[in-house]
Amino acid sequence: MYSEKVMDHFSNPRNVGEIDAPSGVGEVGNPVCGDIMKIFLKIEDNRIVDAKFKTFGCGAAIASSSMATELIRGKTLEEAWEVSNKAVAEALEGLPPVKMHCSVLAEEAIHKAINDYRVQQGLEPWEEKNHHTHGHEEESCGV
Amino acid sequence: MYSEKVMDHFSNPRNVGEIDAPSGVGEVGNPVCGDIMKIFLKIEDNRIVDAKFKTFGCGAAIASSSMATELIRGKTLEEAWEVSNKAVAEALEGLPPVKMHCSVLAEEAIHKAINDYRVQQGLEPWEEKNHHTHGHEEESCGV
Amino acid sequence: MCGAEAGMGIAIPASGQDMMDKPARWEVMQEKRTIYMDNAATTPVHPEVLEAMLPYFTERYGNPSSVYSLARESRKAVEEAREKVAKAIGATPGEIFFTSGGTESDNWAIKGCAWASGKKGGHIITSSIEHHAVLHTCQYLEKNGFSVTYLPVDEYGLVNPADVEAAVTDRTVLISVMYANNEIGTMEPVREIGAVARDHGIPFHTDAVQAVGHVPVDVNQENIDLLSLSGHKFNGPKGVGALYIRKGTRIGTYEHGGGQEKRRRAGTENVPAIVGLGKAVESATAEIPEVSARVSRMRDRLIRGLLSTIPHSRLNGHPEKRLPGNANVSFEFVEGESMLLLLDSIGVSASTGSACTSGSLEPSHVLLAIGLPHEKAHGSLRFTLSGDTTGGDVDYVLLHLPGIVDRLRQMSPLYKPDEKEVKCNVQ
Amino acid sequence: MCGAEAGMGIAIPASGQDMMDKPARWEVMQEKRTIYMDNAATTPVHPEVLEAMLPYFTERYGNPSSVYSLARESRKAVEEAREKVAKAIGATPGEIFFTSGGTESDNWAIKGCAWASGKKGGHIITSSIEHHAVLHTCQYLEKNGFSVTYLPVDEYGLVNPADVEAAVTDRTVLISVMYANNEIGTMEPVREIGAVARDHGIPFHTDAVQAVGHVPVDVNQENIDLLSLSGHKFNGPKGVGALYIRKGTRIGTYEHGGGQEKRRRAGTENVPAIVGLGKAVESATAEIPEVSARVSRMRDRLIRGLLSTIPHSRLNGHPEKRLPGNANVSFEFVEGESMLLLLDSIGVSASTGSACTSGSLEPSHVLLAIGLPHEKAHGSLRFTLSGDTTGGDVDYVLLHLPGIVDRLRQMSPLYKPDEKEVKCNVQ
Ligand SMILES: Cc1ncc(COP(=O)(O)O)c(C=O)c1O
Ligand SMILES: Cc1ncc(COP(=O)(O)O)c(C=O)c1O
Repeated sequence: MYSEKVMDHFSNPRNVGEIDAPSGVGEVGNPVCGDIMKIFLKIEDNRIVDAKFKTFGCGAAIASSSMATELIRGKTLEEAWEVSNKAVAEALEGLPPVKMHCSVLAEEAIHKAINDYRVQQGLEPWEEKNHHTHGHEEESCGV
Repeated sequence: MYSEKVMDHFSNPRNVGEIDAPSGVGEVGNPVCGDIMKIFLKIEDNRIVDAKFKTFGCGAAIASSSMATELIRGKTLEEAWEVSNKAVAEALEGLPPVKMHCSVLAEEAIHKAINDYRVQQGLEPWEEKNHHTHGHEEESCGV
Repeated sequence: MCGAEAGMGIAIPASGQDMMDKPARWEVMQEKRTIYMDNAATTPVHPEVLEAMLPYFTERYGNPSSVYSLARESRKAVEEAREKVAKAIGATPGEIFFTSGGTESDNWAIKGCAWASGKKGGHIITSSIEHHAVLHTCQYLEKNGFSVTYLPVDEYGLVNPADVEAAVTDRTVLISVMYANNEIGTMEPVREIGAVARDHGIPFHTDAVQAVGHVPVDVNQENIDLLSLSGHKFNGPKGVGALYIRKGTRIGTYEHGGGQEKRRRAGTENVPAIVGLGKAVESATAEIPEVSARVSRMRDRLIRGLLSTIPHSRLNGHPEKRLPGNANVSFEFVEGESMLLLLDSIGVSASTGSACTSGSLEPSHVLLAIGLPHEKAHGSLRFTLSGDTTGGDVDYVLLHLPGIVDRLRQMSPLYKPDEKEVKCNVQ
Repeated sequence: MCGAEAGMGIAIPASGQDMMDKPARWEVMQEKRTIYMDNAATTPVHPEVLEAMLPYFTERYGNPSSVYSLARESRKAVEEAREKVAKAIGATPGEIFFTSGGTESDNWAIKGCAWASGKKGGHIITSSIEHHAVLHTCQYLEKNGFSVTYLPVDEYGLVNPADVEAAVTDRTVLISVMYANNEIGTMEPVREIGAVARDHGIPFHTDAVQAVGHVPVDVNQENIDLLSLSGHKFNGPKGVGALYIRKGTRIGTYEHGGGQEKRRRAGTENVPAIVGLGKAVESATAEIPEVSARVSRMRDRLIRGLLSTIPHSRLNGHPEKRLPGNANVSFEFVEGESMLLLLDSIGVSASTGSACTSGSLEPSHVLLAIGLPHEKAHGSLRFTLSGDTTGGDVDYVLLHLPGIVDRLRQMSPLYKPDEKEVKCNVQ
């Protein structure tokens, strides 16, 4: 069901944990739906110098969190903002259709964390683009 | 599906053929239904001294004809009249339920042949008892 | 060939009259062989098919719906089989849904389309020679507010596509005509019927249970929207089949429950059987060119031999548009079951009408539909050959059947030995 | 036992925190074993069952509906299997009808009774924890003019017979309550529910797919009119099951076609599978006394061990009225699939919820029905043991699961390591 890459990032997740005094935090998901993703960022000079996560969820959710934090580490905020759910899924060599929403969660968590930082800095939060895959997630967990 | 006795009487039917100048003949059944049975009797001193048959039909029909002619040979007409379809079926060590009508045909053919003789002799034909299994036959071939 | 030639060429055993005078056990009268000529009823599972299935009973028994490795092996095996089935009929894997056999596929296709149509009082067009899995399903729907047209067939069992066209109404929700008939082997003009259906935007289902694995089938070239197939008709296992559903076809769920088969057919997947179905359909399809030519030749020799040596016999079904393995012949004045039993006693398995109707006393609806009178319908035999049939098997039947028919005719009150055959039954 | 005892008795591997700092392939951290604890999803075919089946694939392949010897062998085998199934549940052979599995049996029982009732707007009573084969069938009937009462269950998953009684109306055409639940293992008061049904002259169906072959079942003593069973749940083959129909019960045909199964269930009989079903049900039933006692002991040790070593855990289902093999435990703050994957990586096959719902994101309807909040329902595991399970298998799970749960909790934003367990989950 899962690609080897997913299994690798699930079995040996990178960047698990919290960051003390993070620059920004983004939490998305809902325990009722079976997944919560929390991403912690440490930002210096508009660049993500550290990213960590804590996730409650399925294998794909954990792997997506791991991959997403890997992808954004070292990136500028503008670059990190552009890391899409598709990019996460592709870096994982694909996700099963019913699990695509996990990559969406990862993208959303990054955005939330970045905006958390921006708001703390007194900046305007950036605006979310609309995900066409987003509807899917809501369909899947209609609780 | 068939007992060994049925298979024996089907594979090696007794009394196949016709009787020249028979004392009585009984033909029952309908080619449309897939079976016709014709029984020929030679009667001397109120006793069946020879019985033969010709049958178009399934294995059970042929076996029933064979057994029926065996059962009535040597019997008085009164005794032969009492040979019921059940007696034929039992002598064959049973017939499958859907084939019980074959033994009914045999009983009817005997009765018809006996009455054919009686009428030729200027006697009243004997009256048929009602068969409870008879309805079944009509159900099976409702053409 | 004419009945006048009866008795020529092939030796016929001693006449029935003789036998009747000195009864002898028929069985011991000849060296007994085992000849299976009822491949339309079912076929043995071929050894390589069974071999492919075996691991899935004992070692790879995982439920494909689960997430662990054992289960993923099963899932993979199921999906590989799906690809093989798809390839065999020119479909895509996503259009193949596994079922418990031809009967379920037919039930699902017909009820599923009828119910999904949403039209109250919907209309279905089918033929009068369908398998009972189609006919009885249609009759059931008739009792539930649908109307059904049962198209007639010609003397060869062919449905006329123009009749299909003429039967279409604005309430028609499904056209279902079989690919090839299981009793008389006639192959229907499926492509033309499919074209009519397409013209009217009506889904077209074909029961191809007797065709798949025996003749080339292509759902796209032949305008087929739904197709039923069954594993045990081409040396695969019993109890497994598939329904092809063209993408976009509206059809309701028939078996409700778990989310298997993309939520369209519930029930734990029968993994070993599905693997066997895949393997069998792959082998059978690959062998069609060679096997169908060889089997057709044997079939033709059997038909010609029987018609030429047995008077008062006729071929049922179309002389050319017929399944490679099917020979269906009627013998007047005798009844089918008694021929079957005598054939069985010399080791030959065949059938009269179809396996499903034998045991009942009604003559085959197919033989009646092609115009056979009841009494002739009762006296018909179906021999269905396969790639495992040998020329020697055909010889054996040709050697012995004339004697069997004669023996029974001698017992038959309908048969007058001197009767001349009036009609000439040429193949 | 209380969470306070956590960590006592059994060694727990190094804490998750440690692992996160130096990632290492979990798989290579221990000697890998293969432990199958998902017997409620499916079971391997036992060798003696497969052996009984084998001849019917290749040598004895005859279609039981035919008349020749080969076919009669198949007929005999099918009827012998029918006797074995009948004997296993205290029925007579004439009341056993073979199907393609539990799902079809459930569909047939429910749709067949609903349609045969002849009552427009008929009413069905069932429970809210039935298998989807029952629930989705009922939902389908609701869309087709029937009304359905889904009875609630208590915290252990028990249906109250008084609730059944209260739900009966003069339009009730069927009561269907499962014998034992597939997820939480709770055994329902079938006899009492059957008595209510009988009092009102309503047919009573029970889905005994998880019960037959595991606990003694008797259709007469337990007032059952219709019963579903499935071969692959007791070491028989997949794709075969049976529906018991008490003589005199009004039920319509579900699968239309040939005259098989006394004209009540069409389709060429799946002879090898039916033979396997017969053999498997005979063996499993004979072994119930010994196996159920042994398996129950292992189950109890597993449950006690997990609850005592893993804080924030609770048993789902009834502590005593449960299937011998079923252990269903929820672990707070973690999600089921990730536990399954880690278990799989050390060779343990288990399930979360049921095999049918895994892969979907909805938490199990059964766990919700017993009052579990969604987040706890997501964190539940089902281990289903069998006679093939060993004490060593249980030890292995007890040794490794605490570490797995801990590892995932360390990753979970919901888990606060210092959190004290407030509720005491005693078994
Ligand atoms: C044309 C046709 N359709 C349907 C079926 C039913 O298939 P199954 O017996 O696999 O259910 C058969 C064979 O029995 C058949 O010949
Ligand atoms: C309680 C219950 N009912 C019905 C079924 C369906 O049985 P099958 O998968 O054989 O169709 C299952 C198992 O999947 C089950 O556990």
